[in-house]
Amino acid sequence: MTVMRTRQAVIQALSDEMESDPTVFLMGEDIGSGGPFKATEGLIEKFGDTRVIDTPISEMAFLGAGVGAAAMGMRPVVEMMFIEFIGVALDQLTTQGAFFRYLSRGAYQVPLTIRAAAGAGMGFGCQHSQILDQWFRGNAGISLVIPSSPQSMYGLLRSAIRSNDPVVILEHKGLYGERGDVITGEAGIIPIGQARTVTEGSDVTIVAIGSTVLTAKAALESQSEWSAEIIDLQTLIPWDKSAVMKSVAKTGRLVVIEESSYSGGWGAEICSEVVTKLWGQLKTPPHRITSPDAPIPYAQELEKRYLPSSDYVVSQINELLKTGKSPAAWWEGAK
Amino acid sequence: MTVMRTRQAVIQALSDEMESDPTVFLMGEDIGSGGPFKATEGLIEKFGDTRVIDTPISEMAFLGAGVGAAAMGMRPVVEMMFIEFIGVALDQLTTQGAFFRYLSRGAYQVPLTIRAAAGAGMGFGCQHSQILDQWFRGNAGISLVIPSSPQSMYGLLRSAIRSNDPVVILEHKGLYGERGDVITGEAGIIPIGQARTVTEGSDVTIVAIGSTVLTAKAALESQSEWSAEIIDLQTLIPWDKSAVMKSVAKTGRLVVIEESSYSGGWGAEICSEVVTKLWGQLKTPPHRITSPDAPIPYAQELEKRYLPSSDYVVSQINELLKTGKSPAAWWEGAK
Amino acid sequence: MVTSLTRRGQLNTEVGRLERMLEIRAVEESIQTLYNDGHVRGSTHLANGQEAVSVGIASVLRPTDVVTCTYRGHAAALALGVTPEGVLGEICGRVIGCSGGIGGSMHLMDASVGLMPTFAIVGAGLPVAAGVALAAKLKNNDSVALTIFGDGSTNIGAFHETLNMASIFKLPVIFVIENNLYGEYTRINLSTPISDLADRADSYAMRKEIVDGQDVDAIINAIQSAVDFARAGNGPSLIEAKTYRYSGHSRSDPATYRTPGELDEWKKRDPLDIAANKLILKGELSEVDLEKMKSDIADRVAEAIKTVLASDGPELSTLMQHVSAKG
Amino acid sequence: MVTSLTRRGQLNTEVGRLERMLEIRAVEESIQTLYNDGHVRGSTHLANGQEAVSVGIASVLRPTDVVTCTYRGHAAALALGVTPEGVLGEICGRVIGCSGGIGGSMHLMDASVGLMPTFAIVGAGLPVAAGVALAAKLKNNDSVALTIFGDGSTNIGAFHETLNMASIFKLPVIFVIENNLYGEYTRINLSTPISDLADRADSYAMRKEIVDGQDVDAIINAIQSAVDFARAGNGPSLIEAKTYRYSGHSRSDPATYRTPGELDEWKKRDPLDIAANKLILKGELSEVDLEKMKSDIADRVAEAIKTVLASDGPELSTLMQHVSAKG
Ligand SMILES: Cc1ncc(C[n+]2csc(CCOP(=O)(O)OP(=O)(O)O)c2C)c(N)n1
Ligand SMILES: Cc1ncc(C[n+]2csc(CCOP(=O)(O)OP(=O)(O)O)c2C)c(N)n1
Ligand SMILES: [Mg+2]
Ligand SMILES: [Mg+2]
Repeated sequence: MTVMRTRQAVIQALSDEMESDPTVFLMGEDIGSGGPFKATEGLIEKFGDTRVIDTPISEMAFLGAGVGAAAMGMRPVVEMMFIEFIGVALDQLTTQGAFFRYLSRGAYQVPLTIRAAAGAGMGFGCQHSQILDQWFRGNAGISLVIPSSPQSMYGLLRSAIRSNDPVVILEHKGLYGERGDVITGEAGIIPIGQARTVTEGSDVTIVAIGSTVLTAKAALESQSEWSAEIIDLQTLIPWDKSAVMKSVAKTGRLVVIEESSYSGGWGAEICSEVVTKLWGQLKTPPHRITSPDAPIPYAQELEKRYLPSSDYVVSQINELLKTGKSPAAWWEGAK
Repeated sequence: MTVMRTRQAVIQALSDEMESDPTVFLMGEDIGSGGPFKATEGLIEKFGDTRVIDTPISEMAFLGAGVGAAAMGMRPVVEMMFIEFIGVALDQLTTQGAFFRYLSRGAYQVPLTIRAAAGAGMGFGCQHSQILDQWFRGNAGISLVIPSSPQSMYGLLRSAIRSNDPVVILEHKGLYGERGDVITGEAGIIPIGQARTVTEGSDVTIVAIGSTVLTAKAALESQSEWSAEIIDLQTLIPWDKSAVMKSVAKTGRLVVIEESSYSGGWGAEICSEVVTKLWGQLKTPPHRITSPDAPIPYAQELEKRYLPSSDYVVSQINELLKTGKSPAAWWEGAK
Repeated sequence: MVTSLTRRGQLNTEVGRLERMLEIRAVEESIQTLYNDGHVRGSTHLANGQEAVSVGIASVLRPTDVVTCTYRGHAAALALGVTPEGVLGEICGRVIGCSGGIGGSMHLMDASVGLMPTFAIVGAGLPVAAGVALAAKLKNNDSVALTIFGDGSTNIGAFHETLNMASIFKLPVIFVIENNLYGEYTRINLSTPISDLADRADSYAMRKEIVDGQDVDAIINAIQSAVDFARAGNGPSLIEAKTYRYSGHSRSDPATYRTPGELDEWKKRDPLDIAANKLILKGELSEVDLEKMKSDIADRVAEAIKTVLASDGPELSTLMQHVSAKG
Repeated sequence: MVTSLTRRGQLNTEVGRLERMLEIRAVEESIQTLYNDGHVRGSTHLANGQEAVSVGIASVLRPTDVVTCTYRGHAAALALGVTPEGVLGEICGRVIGCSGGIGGSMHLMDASVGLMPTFAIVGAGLPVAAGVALAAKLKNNDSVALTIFGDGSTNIGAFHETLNMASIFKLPVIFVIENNLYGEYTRINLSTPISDLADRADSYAMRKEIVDGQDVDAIINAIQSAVDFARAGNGPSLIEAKTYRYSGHSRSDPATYRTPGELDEWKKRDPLDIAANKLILKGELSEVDLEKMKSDIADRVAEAIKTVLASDGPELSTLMQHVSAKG
C-alpha cells in the first residue's frame, strides 16, 4: 500500500500494465511530456518512444489507429486529453471499433482503452469541463468507467487495458491531485462492471460516480440525521444493477447524484430500472440530484453553483426524508 | 389537405419555408439530385443552386458552415443523409453551435436545422440504421424531433427551421414511403416540444416516437382487451412532460416503446421522471419495450427480431396488465 | 471446399487474374436479379469497370497483409479470395455469407485473407489501416496495410489526418484512391478543385503515383512498388488509380448525371477486355478459351446463387452473439 | 467610455498599431500576477511574440467582417478592439469581462467588432468561418471572414475539409496560420512532414502566401491582398505567418522542449521592436516617446486591473440565461 495522488495512480497503472504486457502502448498528443495533467509523466523515459507515442493533432487518425492496432492484437491506450476532443472523432469508436467484433463474428476484437480528462470545477470553461458519458451510451460494445479515487483509478485503468473490448475511462480533472492509499499489483485491480459500497447505511442508498462520490461522502459526514449507503458505481456502462438493487432493497430509498445536466443524465436509467424492478419496495420516490440544464460557466461562483454541492445534497435528502416527496431542484421556479 | 408520402412532406415543408423566408437554404451531399431517399427532389430546380447547395463529402466543414451561416442570420438546413455520418462532425453541433448563444450572451444565435435519415428495418446494416438520439442529450441548446407521419414531418420540419436554436430532425427511413393526409400552411405547423395524443384510452399510456408510434397503433388495433392512450412525443428533446404526466395520471400505467437498445435508451428518462413526479399514482411499474443491446443486424429475420414488433408489444402489455409486474424482455434468459 | 486462401493463390497467373475479374463482373451482374426477386435489402454498390484495381491489389498483397475497404467492396472481397457464395450469401443475408449474414453488402469480411469488415462510413477505413500498419511496425514484422477508397473520400478529414500521421510515423500503409470520377451523384470537379488527387500526397511529403486503373498489370506494378517501399520500412504511398464505375453509385441510382458519351468512352477501355486482349495478343489465350472461361464462370456463379438461395438466414440467436467479449 | 469600435479605429496609424501591440504585451504580462493572486482559473494561452499578426489582421478588416480565433485569443481580441478590461475581466471571471465572465480566457467575444466566441477545440473555428463567408456570399454583401489558428491545427480534419470546401465554393474567407513552430509541447517537425504549411493550399488549388509574422506591415500587406481578393469574389487564401510564442503553450508549461537558443534568436526579431524601430528610423517616434508610450500603457493596464478587481462576478442567475432562445 502506497499513498499517491490520482494522477500518479494513472502512471502506476499504465506502467504496471506496460511492464506485464508488451502489447500495451500509449498514444496521444504530448503524452511523452506528461500532458497537461502530468498523468503520463516519466513513461516515455521508462518505455521509450515506440511505446509512448506522441501524435499530431489528429484525433480521428490516432483514435482510429488505436482501433486498427487493437484489432491486430495490440492493446493501445489512447489519450483524448479532454473528453470533448472525441467530438471530432467519435465515429471511429462508436461506429467502427465498437462494431468490429460483431461484424467480424468475433474474428477481430478491439481491446482499446481511451483515457480522457473530464468534469467541471477547475475553471476550464464549457468546452473543456463536461462528462459526456451520453456519447457512449446505447452501444453494447463499449464500457465506460469513472474512477473516484487513486485506488479506483489504478484498479479500473488496469482492468480497462485488459478488457477485450473498448473501454472509455474518464479521469475527473478535479481528482488528479487527490491523495489516497493504493494497493498496487493484481490485488489492486477492480473489475469493470462492479460497484463498490463506500459506506453502509440504512436510510437511503446514494448512487454516485467519480466526483459525486466525494460529494456524497461529504454530505453524509456533514450531518447525523440519516445514514446512507453510498454506492460508487465505478463503471457507468454497464452499471452494476445487482449492487444497486441489493442496497435499495435494503434502504428503500434511492438518490442519485450526477455532475451533468438533469435532462439526459445517466441517473434516469438507474431510477427507472430500480423502480421497475423493485416495484412496491421503495418508501420514497427515486430522486436525482444533478447540475442544471446549462453549459458549464467559467466564473468561479457560477461553476460552483453549477455542480451539486454537499450542502445541497444534504438539504435535498433532508427534504426527501421529511416530506416523502422528491424535492424540487434549486433552479426550479428560480427561472 | 393533401395526401402525400412522408418524403414529399419533407419537400413540401422545405419548399414552403424557403418561399416564405429568403434566409432559408439547404446544404448537404447530393441534395440537388434529391438524395438517396428523394427527400429533396425538385428543390434545386425550383430554388437554384445558391439555395440548394451540394457539398463535398466533408461533414465537419459543412455542418460547421451551417453553424457559421446561422450565426450570421441565415437559416441553414443541413442534411446529414444518414445520422451516423454526424459521428465525424459532432463537435461542430454539440460543442460549438449549441454553446454559441450561451458564450456570446445572446449576441449570436444558431437557427440551424439538421436533417438526417435514421432508424432500422430497411436492411442498411449496423452503420446506417441507428437512431443515435443519445448523442444530442444533455445539451440544453439542442432540440431533437422525430416525426411519425407525413403531417408531423411537415409540421415539425417547418418548426425546426423557424427555431432560433439548433434542431435535429430524424427522419425514419422506414416512414419515407408512408402516405397520409397533410394540412399544409401555417395550420399544419407543429410546435417543437409538444406531444400529440394519438388515441385516448384508459388502461395504459403508451409513449412512443417515430416508428414506434406505428408499432403502438398496430398493437392497440390488434387486440381488444385493453385500451391505450398513445402519446406520440414528436419532440424527444425536450420531451413534453406535461402531456405524459397528464395521461399517466389518468391511466395509471406507463409503457414506453423505443426502437434502440434497452441500455442507454431515452425511455428511462420518461420512466424515471413520471414515477418520481407521480409517486404513488401508478398501478403498475413503468415498463420499457425496446430493442436488445446489440448492433443492428442485416439479415431480414434478425432485423425484424431486433425491432419491437406489435405482437411483442401486445404480449408485453398483456403480461403487465395480468401480473402487475414489468415483464422480462424476450432476450432475457434467452442468452 | 475451396477456401479463400486457395482462391487467393489463383491470382498468381495472368489467366487466373483475368478469370477473377470476369468472375467479379459476373457476380455483380447477378445482383440485380437477386434484388428483383426480393433477396437483397438496403443498398448495394457495384464496382463494375473497376475490377482491375482490386485484382491488382490482391495479386500483390500477402494474405497476412490487411485491407480496409469501403461499402463498394464486392470486387475487393472476391479478389482477395472470398467465394461468390461468401459475397452473394452476405448480400442475401444468409448464414453462409462471409459475415454470417449479419453485415450485408456494405460489411463484407474475411480475416483469413486479411479483409477487415468493410467500412460504410466514408474515410473510416483509413485510420484503421494506419493502426494495422502501426501494429506491424511495433511488432516488427513486415506486414503492410492497404486501404481502398474513392475520389470523393479524399475530401473527408480522416484522409488528411491519416496521411499526415502515416507519413510522420513512416507507417507501412498504402493508400489507394479509386478515382472513378464521381462521389455518389457528384462529379469530381464539383467537389474537388484539383484533378490529380495523388498530388495531395505533397502536403504530407508522401510518395505518390498515378496509375491506369483499367490495366491490371499497371496496378500490380504500382502496388508492388508501394508495398516494397513499405516493407523496407520507408513508409506510406498514395496511389491514385484512374478508373470508372459503369453502374450508378448504388442500386437506386440511374446515373443520369453522367457527361454524355463518358460511359461509352470508358467502356472502350474495359479492364476485362484489356487483360483478355493482352493474353490473346501473346497467344496465351484464344477467343474460344475466353468464351469457355466466361461460360464456366457463368455456370459457377449460377451454382453459387443456387447454393446461396438454398441456404438459411442466420439463426435468431446470432443477433445477440459477438456483441462484446462476454457474448 | 471607450468602445471596442473606437479602439478598432485607433489602428489606422502606425503609431496606433505599435501602441496596440505594446498594450497586448502589457496585458498578457499582467496575467501571471493575477493568477498568482488567485484571480485566474483553468488555463491561459499567451500570444506574446505573436502580436503583429493580430494587429495586422485587425488593421485591415472592417468591424463588419468576422473573425474566428482559438483559445490563444487575447491578442486577437485586444487588436480587434476589446478593451483590456474586457479581456482581463473575462480572464478573471468578472461580469465586465467581454463574455460576461461566462467564457473565461478561452472564450473571448465581441460581436460589435466581429469577434465570435473564440474556439477551444482545435480546428473548430475554420468551418464556422466558412459558414460566415457563405452567409456573406448568399446575402451578396462584401464582408469577409477570417480565421486564425496554429501550425498544429493544420493536421486536424476540419482544416482539410474547410479549405477544400471554401475553394470549391469560392468563399470570401481568409485562413491565417500562426506558425509558431509548436503545437503544445511538440515541435512542428515531429507532427508535420513539411515546413511551409502554406503549401497545403496546393491541395485545394487555393491562393497562398507566406509572410513574416514579426513585421506588422508585412502582415497588413498579405492580409490586404487576401481580403481584396476575397471581396472581389475570387475566393479564399491561405496565409502562413511565421512567428513564435515566447511563453509556453499554456500557463503550466515551462517550455523546456525548446531548441536551445531558439527563444533568444526570435526575441531579436521582436514584433514590437521591429515596429518601433521603423518609426524611430523614420523619425516619427523618439526613444523618449516610446518610453512614455510604454509607461502610459502600463498605467492604463494597471488601471484596467484595478477596475477588473473591483468588479463583481456575474450574478448567479446568469448561469441559466442564454441557454436557449427560451432563456
Ligand atoms: C461520412 C460519410 N459521409 C457520407 C456518406 C455517404 N456516402 C456513401 S458513398 C459516398 C460517395 C463516396 O464517393 P467516393 O469516395 O468517390 O467513392 P465511390 O463510391 O465512388 O467508390 C457518400 C457520400 C458516408 N457513407 N459517410
Ligand atoms: C481537437 C483538439 N485536440 C486537442 C486539443 C488540445 N490542444 C489545445 S491547443 C493545442 C495545440 C495547438 O497547436 P497550434 O495549432 O500550433 O496552435 P498554438 O497553440 O501554437 O497557437 C492542442 C493540442 C484541442 N483543444 N482540440
Ligand atoms: Mg468515386
Ligand atoms: Mg503552434
